[in-house]
Amino acid sequence: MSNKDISISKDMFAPAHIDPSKSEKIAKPSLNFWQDSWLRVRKNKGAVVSMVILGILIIMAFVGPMITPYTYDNQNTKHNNLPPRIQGIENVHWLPFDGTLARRDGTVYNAYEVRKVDAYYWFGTDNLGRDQFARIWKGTQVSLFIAFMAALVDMAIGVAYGAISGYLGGKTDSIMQRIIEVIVGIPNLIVVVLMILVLKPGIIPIIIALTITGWTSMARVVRAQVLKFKGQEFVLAAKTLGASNSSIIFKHMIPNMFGVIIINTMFSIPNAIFFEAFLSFIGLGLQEPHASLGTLVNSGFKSMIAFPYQMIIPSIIIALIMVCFNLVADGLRDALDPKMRD
Amino acid sequence: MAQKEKLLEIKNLKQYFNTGKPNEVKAVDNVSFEIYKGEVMGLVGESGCGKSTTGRTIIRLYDATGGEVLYNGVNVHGKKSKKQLKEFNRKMQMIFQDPYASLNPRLKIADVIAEGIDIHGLAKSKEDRMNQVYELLETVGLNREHANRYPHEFSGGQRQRIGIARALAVQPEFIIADEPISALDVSIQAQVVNLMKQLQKEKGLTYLFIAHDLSMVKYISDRIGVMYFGKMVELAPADVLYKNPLHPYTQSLLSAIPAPDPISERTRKRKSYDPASHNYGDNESIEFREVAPGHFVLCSEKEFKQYQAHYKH
Amino acid sequence: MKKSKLSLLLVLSLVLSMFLAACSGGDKEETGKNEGKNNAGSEEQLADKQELNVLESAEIPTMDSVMGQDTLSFTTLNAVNEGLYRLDADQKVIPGVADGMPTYNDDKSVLTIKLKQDLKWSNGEPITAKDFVFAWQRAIDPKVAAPYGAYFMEGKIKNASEIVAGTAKLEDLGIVAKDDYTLEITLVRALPYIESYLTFPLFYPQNQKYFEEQGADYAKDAAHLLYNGPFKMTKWDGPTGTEWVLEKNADYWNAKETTLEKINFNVSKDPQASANAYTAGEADITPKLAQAAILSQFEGADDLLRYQEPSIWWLKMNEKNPALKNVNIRKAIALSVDKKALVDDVLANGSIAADFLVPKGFSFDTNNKDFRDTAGTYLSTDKEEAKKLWEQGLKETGLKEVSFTYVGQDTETSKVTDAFIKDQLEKNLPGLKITIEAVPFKIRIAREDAEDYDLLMGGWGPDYADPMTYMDLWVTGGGQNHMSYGNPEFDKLIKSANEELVATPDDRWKALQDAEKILLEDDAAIAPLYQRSVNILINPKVKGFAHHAFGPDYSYQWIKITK
Amino acid sequence: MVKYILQRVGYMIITLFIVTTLTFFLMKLIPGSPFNNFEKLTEVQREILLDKYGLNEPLPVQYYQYMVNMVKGDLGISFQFDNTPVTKLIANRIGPSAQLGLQAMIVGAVLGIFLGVIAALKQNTWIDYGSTFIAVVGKSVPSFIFAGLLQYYVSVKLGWLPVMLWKGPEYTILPTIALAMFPISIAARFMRTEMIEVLGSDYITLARAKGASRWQISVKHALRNALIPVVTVMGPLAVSLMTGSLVIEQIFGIPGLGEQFVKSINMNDYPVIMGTNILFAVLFVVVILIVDILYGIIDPRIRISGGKAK
Amino acid sequence: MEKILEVKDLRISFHTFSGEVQAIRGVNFDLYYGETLAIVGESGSGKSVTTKSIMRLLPENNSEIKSGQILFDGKDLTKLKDKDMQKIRGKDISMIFQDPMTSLNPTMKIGNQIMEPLIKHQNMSRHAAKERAIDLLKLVGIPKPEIRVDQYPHQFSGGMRQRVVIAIALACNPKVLIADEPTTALDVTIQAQILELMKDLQKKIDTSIIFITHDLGVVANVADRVAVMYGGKIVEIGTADEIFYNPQHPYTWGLISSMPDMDTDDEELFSIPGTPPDLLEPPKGDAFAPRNPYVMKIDLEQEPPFFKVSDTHYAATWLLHPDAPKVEPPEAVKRRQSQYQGTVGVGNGVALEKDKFPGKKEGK
Repeated sequence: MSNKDISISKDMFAPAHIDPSKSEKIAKPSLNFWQDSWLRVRKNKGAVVSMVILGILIIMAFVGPMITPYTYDNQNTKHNNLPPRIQGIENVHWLPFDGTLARRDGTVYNAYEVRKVDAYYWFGTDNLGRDQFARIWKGTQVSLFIAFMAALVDMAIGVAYGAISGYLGGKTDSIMQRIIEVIVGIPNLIVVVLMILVLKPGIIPIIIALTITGWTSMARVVRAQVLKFKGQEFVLAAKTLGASNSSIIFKHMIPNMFGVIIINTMFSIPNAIFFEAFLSFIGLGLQEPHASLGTLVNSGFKSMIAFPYQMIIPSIIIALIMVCFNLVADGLRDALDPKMRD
Repeated sequence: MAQKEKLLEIKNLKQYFNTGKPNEVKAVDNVSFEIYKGEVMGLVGESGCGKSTTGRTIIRLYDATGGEVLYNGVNVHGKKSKKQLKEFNRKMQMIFQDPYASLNPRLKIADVIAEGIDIHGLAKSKEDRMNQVYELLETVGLNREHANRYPHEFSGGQRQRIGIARALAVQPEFIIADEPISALDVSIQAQVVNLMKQLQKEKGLTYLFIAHDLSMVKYISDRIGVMYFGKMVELAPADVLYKNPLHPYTQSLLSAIPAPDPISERTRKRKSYDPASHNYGDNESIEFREVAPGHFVLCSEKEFKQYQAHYKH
Repeated sequence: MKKSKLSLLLVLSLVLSMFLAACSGGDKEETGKNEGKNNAGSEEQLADKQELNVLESAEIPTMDSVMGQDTLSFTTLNAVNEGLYRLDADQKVIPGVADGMPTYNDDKSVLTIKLKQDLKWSNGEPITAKDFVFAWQRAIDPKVAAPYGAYFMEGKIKNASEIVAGTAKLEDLGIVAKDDYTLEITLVRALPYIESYLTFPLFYPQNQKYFEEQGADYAKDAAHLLYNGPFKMTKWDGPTGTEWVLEKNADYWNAKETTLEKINFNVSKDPQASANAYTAGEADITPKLAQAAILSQFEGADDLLRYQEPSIWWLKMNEKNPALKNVNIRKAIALSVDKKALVDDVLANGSIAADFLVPKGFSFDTNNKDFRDTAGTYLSTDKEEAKKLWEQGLKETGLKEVSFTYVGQDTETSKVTDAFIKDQLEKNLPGLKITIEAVPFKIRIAREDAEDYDLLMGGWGPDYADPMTYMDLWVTGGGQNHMSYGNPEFDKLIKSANEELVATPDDRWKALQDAEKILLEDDAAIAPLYQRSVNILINPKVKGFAHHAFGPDYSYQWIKITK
Repeated sequence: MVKYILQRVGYMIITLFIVTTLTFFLMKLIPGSPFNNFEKLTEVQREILLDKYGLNEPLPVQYYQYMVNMVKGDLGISFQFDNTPVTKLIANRIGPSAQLGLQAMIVGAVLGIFLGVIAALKQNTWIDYGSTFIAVVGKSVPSFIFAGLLQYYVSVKLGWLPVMLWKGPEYTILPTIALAMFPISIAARFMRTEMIEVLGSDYITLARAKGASRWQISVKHALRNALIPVVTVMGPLAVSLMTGSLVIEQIFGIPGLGEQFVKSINMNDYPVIMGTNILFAVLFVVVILIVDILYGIIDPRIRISGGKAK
Repeated sequence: MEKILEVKDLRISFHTFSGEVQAIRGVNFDLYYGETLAIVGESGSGKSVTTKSIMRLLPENNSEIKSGQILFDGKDLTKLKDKDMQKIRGKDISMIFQDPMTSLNPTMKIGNQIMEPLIKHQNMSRHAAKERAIDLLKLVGIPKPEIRVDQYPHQFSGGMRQRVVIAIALACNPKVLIADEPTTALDVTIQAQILELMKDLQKKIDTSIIFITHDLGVVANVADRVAVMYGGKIVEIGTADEIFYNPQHPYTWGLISSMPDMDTDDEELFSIPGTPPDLLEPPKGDAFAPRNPYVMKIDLEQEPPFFKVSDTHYAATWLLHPDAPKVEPPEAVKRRQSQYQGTVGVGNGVALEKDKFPGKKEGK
């Protein structure tokens, strides 16, 4: 029943010396918030892979247009509407890079041979004979720029607005919230369309149009967070120490909101890309010869049946960006969410 | 009780929330008491009775709806310049309930502790600042290695000690401890209470100790006030309150505490409190009256006489 | 975590599935379409069901013939109503309500037209000369503000300008009902193209009594209209209706020649969707399709009906811009665009390069020879020359680098064309920088009106069958000039063609051809780009489909559906 | 509750007022004339036309007139469609849009909630991944691509359904699916998150402790509680479907509002833009209000206390 | 006395971001008919995990029963299928949770929540179940049960909600009731009411209770027997009197003496230094060793087995080994021990309890 191990020597019962401070020792290596978060994100393979893919896409957005011999706006109408063909794998027919197209009656032909073109367009060419590879990466660059800018502006306005509204509270808060309600009440499609018409299409107007209603969700989230933190004891503690309002907001509140702010931004980036694609569809996208993923998908859509690659490749890039941002955002949410901690 | 120097005088303090709205809450309703220099004043009551609100109003986390708080004879709630406010913030500090919520998770411990030092410019140099931090850490039983770590790496008891260090950083005279141990495990509670007691002795601090755990309050406090629905119903020296509770609510509260003693528990009789049992008439004035020296009870004139008559000395 | 690995896999499979979808793109298409050519032999057997399904790309804005201003309204009006004359499948003017061709006075400024008797409106009322007088007076009445009223009548029909200016009364308009079946039309001066002019729906009759009975409801839907054409409209909800139905009008005077019983119209704004609906057999005729990508699928098929329409697209050059004031710069721009590549590779829809202003196959001289056959070609692409002229022009203006704002439209075709032109100009003319602004049609017009552009992509379709419809646009201060162009010599030629030369058609013809030469070769005022082709998909079983150069697009009344 | 609704209606009116004012003045900034072939009119005719539509008045007067008429329920007359009242235009077009939006919403909500629930119940199984996949695809691929692919493969290639037009129930299937992809993905994502959260709550543990089966737990206990936050997203989504269906309307040749709206913008048809805009705004605020009320019905805490719903 | 539940060598781990947390590291105890067994320990000691595992309510995705048995009615609960487990939950074994504010479904009427197990396990009609629900509400002391039965949880105060939870737990007269810190979230006065109610009800329906708490006062009030948990193990188990008046484990000593005594004035409280062990990497030897002022070398090497103190009283500390040096327990404990000697001498409660629980404790 009791002693399973009889052969215990007596000297084992001598008092042991234990350093009293040892019990206070923390064995784990010291990690700050970001290191800790990174460790958590790293466990989420989907998020990590998404980050890698996003990283590649971003690098390609800048490098891509440079690694092909063609520029995104150089036209060669003799070479227009050529399907993708890549050196080396052009003979692998199950891959869509063999330079073939299908006619309406289903016969497959090699467009390069038929048209006697001796060139390789990795992603094919568009109706003006511009290299789709260069255009797609250039478009990715533009789309990401629009999305990041829109997200940043949303973030700046939203955080400032939400923080002020929540922190001041009372009448100010209630007026500021009413304003948000009004803005949210305006269907954003209408605002965007009108703004673009008034401002003329272009990158900056698109960003303005996207942000004009886009910041409200961030403002709401931040306000909710500020309201939450306002009653939190560490904020009260700072107050009792005599900390100023700005120091409370910037030192104590906003750093603690990084998680939600980042997540919200992560979700708003794909939304911006999506919306830009939609604007292109209704004819309010970028001006030629500039390209965004939206305009590419849209013009590809117009020749969907004859030249499917013109739609499919940019669609895949859009889908990849959206999926990756979503997965990264999900991963970050899991990693940064205080609920998941401890 | 010997005549002591009054450090803090709370006069008719009122704190209402949602004033004018149907859901008005009188969190603190006309509460008056004094705190003497060097003593520990305990404040007990059920959750929602207004004890924490009282503490927070005293330290100006809320602007009082009415009444005044005199600190060394100066009204804390009067309009003041930034400088005066800062001065006041240095003298009065607070320790919070939740060791997990009371430390900013994004700041290193050194920065948490040094925040007061920075705000009040108490350090001559960076080195001085760090030295002060180290000293404070050692004061609360931690060591200097902890300065570079983040709050989430610490256990509840350790965090609570960091909270104490933060309060001590500005060398306050008066500390409001708002349920500092109720979120801690039993074995840790004693650590924190012992530390607080020891600090009080060493630094001559005055405490307002807010808690719902009556046994711990009794252990640490010199005098104890009992609050019920925003009102102070009884205030007496700790021993007196336990031995001779007068207000029926205090009696009910004391009778409800289970003791770690099976034998006495078998025989303990719980008293319940029904506010209607007072049967106050319409024109009776319910006031805080001194039944015996230093022993105040919220009662009517009639009850006052009864209490006095039956007072066990 | 496992979950994430899988979602990645899913992403990959999404990618893969899209590729697969792409590869299986062109499945086998059903064959066995009728081999016959459109409009060919009529020997074939008629199908039992003479019903046609047509897709249109827009709603009908109005069915009030006086208020009409777009080809769809005109086409529909042409099917359900009839004016004095109409165009046949060969663009010849044939009598409608008129009983034979008009008789003229000596200077050809007064026409007398006899009407067919016993013709009836669909409510049984007889059609009389008064119906014409009423409609014409409405058309010029400033209060009605008919979009084409003043435009068509001013300077042509007597007193029209005066009525617009308020100095004459409506009754003074040069149209008089001599009796119920005789009309006398007085022109300001002889118009060589007056007969085809009168086929325009603006000149259709309207029954005053019915019009006044209906009040504000007139022409609001199919039930508030009178018909006198080959078809009656049996379903139309008004301007918002996306579906309308025409049925054979048994009371039409020439009903025996109408085989078709019913035409169902539906609106489809998406070209690919229209082609899809055609492929699936849900439609017999699609709207005009311009997208090369869609057309390439039907290249060489019997289904594809392609013909040049007399509409010309050009680059306007605003001479307010000092650089464009220089003729060499203008010429350089006009010469530097590879028009052949534009029509063959970019548009790839059968459009032809335009080295001219007056389109091919549109206007004919007294010997029935095409205007183009006797006139020259101008401003043919010549990149070398363009470069030379460009440098010369820059020298003359003292400019080194020039940047132009290029206003284009936001349609798909326009966008592609604009991008191509920008590329051509910038490539061939060193130091030139083009900024494209693609705007909606209305805004393009507004900017054109305000001369708020340097280069502008525009086009013109004819309003009547005479070169003048293209030529008088460019007179100094003309209503459509909008580019600060002016050449007194050109103005003089136009004026004489409009006035003293009317009596001598051959001289007039020569004057117009000279004017075109001045405009293009000497001044390079505009840079003509291409003459547009129409491409529609039409079921090979549909025979007798007729299209027109101006006014209505099509006539449906001669259509027969074969087995 | 009544007081709360009245207060909301008050805000709604203010919102509408601001929306109207904003669009009114924004529109006036758009260059170009509102009339077809305006350039072909004579000066006199132009003046008459402008007078007829009150466009010669100073802006504030026009604005005042518009607001007065709007309150009376008169939204003016379309410029592009000769003499047609805007109210009639909208009335003619709202049917298909509403039907399509509603169908897509119902399909989206039902399927999305279903997917979200099973994903949450079968967390980290292939069912979960499958539904996540649908959700992600629905969110990542623009709806016009779905529409185009569906039209080509299902109708043209397989011939199962009509390619386009709006003539009967079978015509609504493809557009509904294409439009529902987005709400499906949103609903599925939200539902999954909320379900997982609810399933981890104490009362679910208590329900399990009572011996309730998985089915009872998910249907009786979890679903309703998880639905509460989902309802709030679905409301605005419903409106965006009604307004955002213009792409689908165009591809499938559906005579809806969205398609007309874009055309009006291109034609500078101010009254139609204004009218449609006001309609959308009204729809939006009404839907939000309905969502709030619905919220109260699902959540007894709000119903009884009649308190705030945020 | 008969055992109703036996827990044998239970080991449970959680798989977390940081690694495997060995929450339960070999727990053994029995529960007898009609008794109240209190499990005491600080947070993280594994007391909640133990009881949740009896109900099989641990999250399936990250918890794992490494070994051990939970025998109830002759069945090993750890091996039961979920379907069979459902038949036991709420009927034979039911549970009360810590936080009454979150343990009721906010969108379901109180009545329906009480009726659920009745309909499920006793095949009652809805009508009969509602009648029974009203009776139950009356039983747990809720006024106007006829009205309250149709209300929603948010219309109840915390104490009232906990009564409802108790009503749900008792609906089917369970053989075992597990109460997981049922009064921790409540105020003392409410706590006292709930404790009284529970004791009352236990007498009425004759159920065995496992009562989890960290509050020794509550333990003293309710428990017949007490198990003290530390670091995922039971370190001492015995009757209430034995644990309170004759504790043997230094951790129990620490617990008892770190509570201020209301009747005496100690200058300083006894406090256990340091912090509880991290169960990610449980220490070798005795988990309590780093905080044990009486630590011996063997504590750092080997886990102590259970040493029998009396038939009902066992403690897992090397101090009970015959070779161990005699140590003086803290002042407060000594005071209690002397009190205990006196009590036993008088021969009231404690002696009776000894009869009630014959010494058949299993150590290891």
